[in-house]
Amino acid sequence: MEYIYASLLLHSAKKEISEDNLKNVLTAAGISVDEVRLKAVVAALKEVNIDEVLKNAAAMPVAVAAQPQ
Amino acid sequence: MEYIYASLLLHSAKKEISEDNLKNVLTAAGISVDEVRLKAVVAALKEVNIDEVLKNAAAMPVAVAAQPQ
Amino acid sequence: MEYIYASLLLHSAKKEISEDNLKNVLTAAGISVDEVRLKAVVAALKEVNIDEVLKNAAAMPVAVAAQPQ
Amino acid sequence: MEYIYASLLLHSAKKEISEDNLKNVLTAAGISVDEVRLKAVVAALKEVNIDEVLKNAAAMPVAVAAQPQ
Amino acid sequence: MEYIYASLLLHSAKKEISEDNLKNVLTAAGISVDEVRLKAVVAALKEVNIDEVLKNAAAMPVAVAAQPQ
Amino acid sequence: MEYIYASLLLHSAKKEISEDNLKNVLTAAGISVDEVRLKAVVAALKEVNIDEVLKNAAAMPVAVAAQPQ
Amino acid sequence: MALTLKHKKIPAWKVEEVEELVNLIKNNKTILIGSLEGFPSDKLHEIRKKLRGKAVIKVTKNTLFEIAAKKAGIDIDKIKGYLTGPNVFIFTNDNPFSTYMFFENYKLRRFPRPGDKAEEEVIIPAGDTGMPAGPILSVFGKLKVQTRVQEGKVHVVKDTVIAKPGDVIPLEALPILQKLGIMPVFVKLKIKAAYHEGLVIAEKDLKLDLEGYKNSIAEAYRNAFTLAVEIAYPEPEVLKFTITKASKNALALAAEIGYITSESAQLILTKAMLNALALATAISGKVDLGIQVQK
Repeated sequence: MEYIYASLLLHSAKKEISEDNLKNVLTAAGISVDEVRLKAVVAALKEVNIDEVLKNAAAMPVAVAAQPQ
Repeated sequence: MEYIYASLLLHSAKKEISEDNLKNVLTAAGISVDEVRLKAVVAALKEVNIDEVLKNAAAMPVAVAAQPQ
Repeated sequence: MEYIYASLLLHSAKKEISEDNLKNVLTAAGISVDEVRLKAVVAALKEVNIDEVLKNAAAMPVAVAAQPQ
Repeated sequence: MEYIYASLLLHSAKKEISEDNLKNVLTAAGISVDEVRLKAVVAALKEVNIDEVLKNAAAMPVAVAAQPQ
Repeated sequence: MEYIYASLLLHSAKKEISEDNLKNVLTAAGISVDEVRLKAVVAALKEVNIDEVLKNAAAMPVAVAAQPQ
Repeated sequence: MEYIYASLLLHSAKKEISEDNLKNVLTAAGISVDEVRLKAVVAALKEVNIDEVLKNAAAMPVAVAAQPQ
Repeated sequence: MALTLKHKKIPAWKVEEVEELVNLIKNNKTILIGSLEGFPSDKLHEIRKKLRGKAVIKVTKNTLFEIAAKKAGIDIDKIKGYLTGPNVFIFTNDNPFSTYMFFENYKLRRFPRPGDKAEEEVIIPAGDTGMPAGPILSVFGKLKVQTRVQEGKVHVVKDTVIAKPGDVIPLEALPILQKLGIMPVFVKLKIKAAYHEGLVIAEKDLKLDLEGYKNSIAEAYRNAFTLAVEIAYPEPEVLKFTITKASKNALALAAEIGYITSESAQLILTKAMLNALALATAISGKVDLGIQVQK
């Protein structure tokens, strides 16, 4: 999930999810980056409308609401 | 949610969610860090069993799945 | 709901839900306390396993999520 | 959740969710207040329409009750 | 599950789930093939509408999404 | 999903999910292998406890049952 | 001497039949052994017709089959246990499981015998039965079938159900059903075992659990998808779910620590509110909270 958390971090900071930016974040988190995987994730995310997905995910949180403490 | 994504990035990379580590990740994502918020998040997360919370987050989908299409 | 919020505040702070504590909190919130209601709430809550109730509250989301939007 | 319950207490008492008010309530509940967190909560809640959120939450229990056990 | 994974591999590659193809895949995975089982799987899957089963299984992935890490 | 099915085939046969093994299986299924994707999948799977993930997948069927048809 | 004597005893038709069986065994990969016990032999014709070109159906004596099997090189000990009672042998090159499934699913009809249960609704149809009026009228009466006599023949007034599925078919109805050609009882050929390329597959193993296979496929798919989501398999469709998962994890964590942002505020407040409502409901019978708690 690291690549996705890092991508969402960039997204919520309104930065482009580019190979360089993603690499920077992952490296700062102490993760040794796999170049092949990096390219694949960046390419695949280009085809995803992240805002749309997040909106849908956020439509659910009512469920989250009553989580045990 | 940047601070949370950054924290989860560290958590999934099995790194400590310390002020320094969090700051590094946020900075690498081009976010100018708010010290107050940084301290607050790190302090709050110390009291939480993150794995447990994520496991509970996973219990949600039942609800999601039951949603009318 | 003020009496309930105040009770949950005490509960989540791991303080006893006594008449005095509840009165203190309500007063601090600028609420003029109704002694009869105060006694009734404290007495009623003594017979309730609050943690259990909150756990059940957590079981709700299935229902919630199944609601048409 | 203490900060949240205290905020809701103030809200339902029709008091402003200010740093001072929140601090008063929390202190009355015997909670030692973290200034940083206090500021963060007050700031974040300023951007939220609490009445709207409560209205949505209040609409749920009906659904819960109607569900087969 | 080996025979099923191998069958789904063939299916997703749009190859026929025949005895020969299945045997090839299983052998390539280093599995020594049980002829009777092979025949049983091929006969059974001829009677099953795999796409239909996958479509029904696919209605779930939202559920998958929130799995604990 | 071919790469995933092939990986699960190897996993359930208790074979290592190496580039060579995965390539063998995919080729036997008549799939022309994309080296980049092959490397990415093998690298990503190295970081995951597959048995743990599958155990969680098995917890899902409840969700399935709750779905409106 | 003894051998020649023995040979002389074997009638020509038996020798021919054994030869035919040997050929069938050699030219087919699969032999199914079916029991003819209680199976109406006239029904074999229907099966033969149905399987023409795919399988050869042969009724023969177990002893002859045994001799032929030995000649064809089959290890007879493996199948000897099934060579009892009247049997039919089905020779095919098809998949043994598929062939078994054919017999499982192929329902033949027969006339009911005393004590048989109906396997579908038994209906006496309206119209001319062709039966001359006479004592039979009282039988119709017993079955509560309304009749009238027209030109000396029994006419049924309207379609009448005389047995529901699972009911024992009334004894007195049997001759009427015979006359009317109504066959409400199903019969299937019971396959005892299959012999396939040196292996014997018993009946219980021949029966394919299709639901089980469907479940396995669904499970395999779920496993694959879960794994794909987990490793952020770089396919847009998969990543959508990975993102959803990451986002929900983040929201849940934010809610847990009361980290209020515009995204998480609703979630956190809703959680607090739900907790409050649950508690208020728990004590609502005992305390007047001055609010209405919906139950």
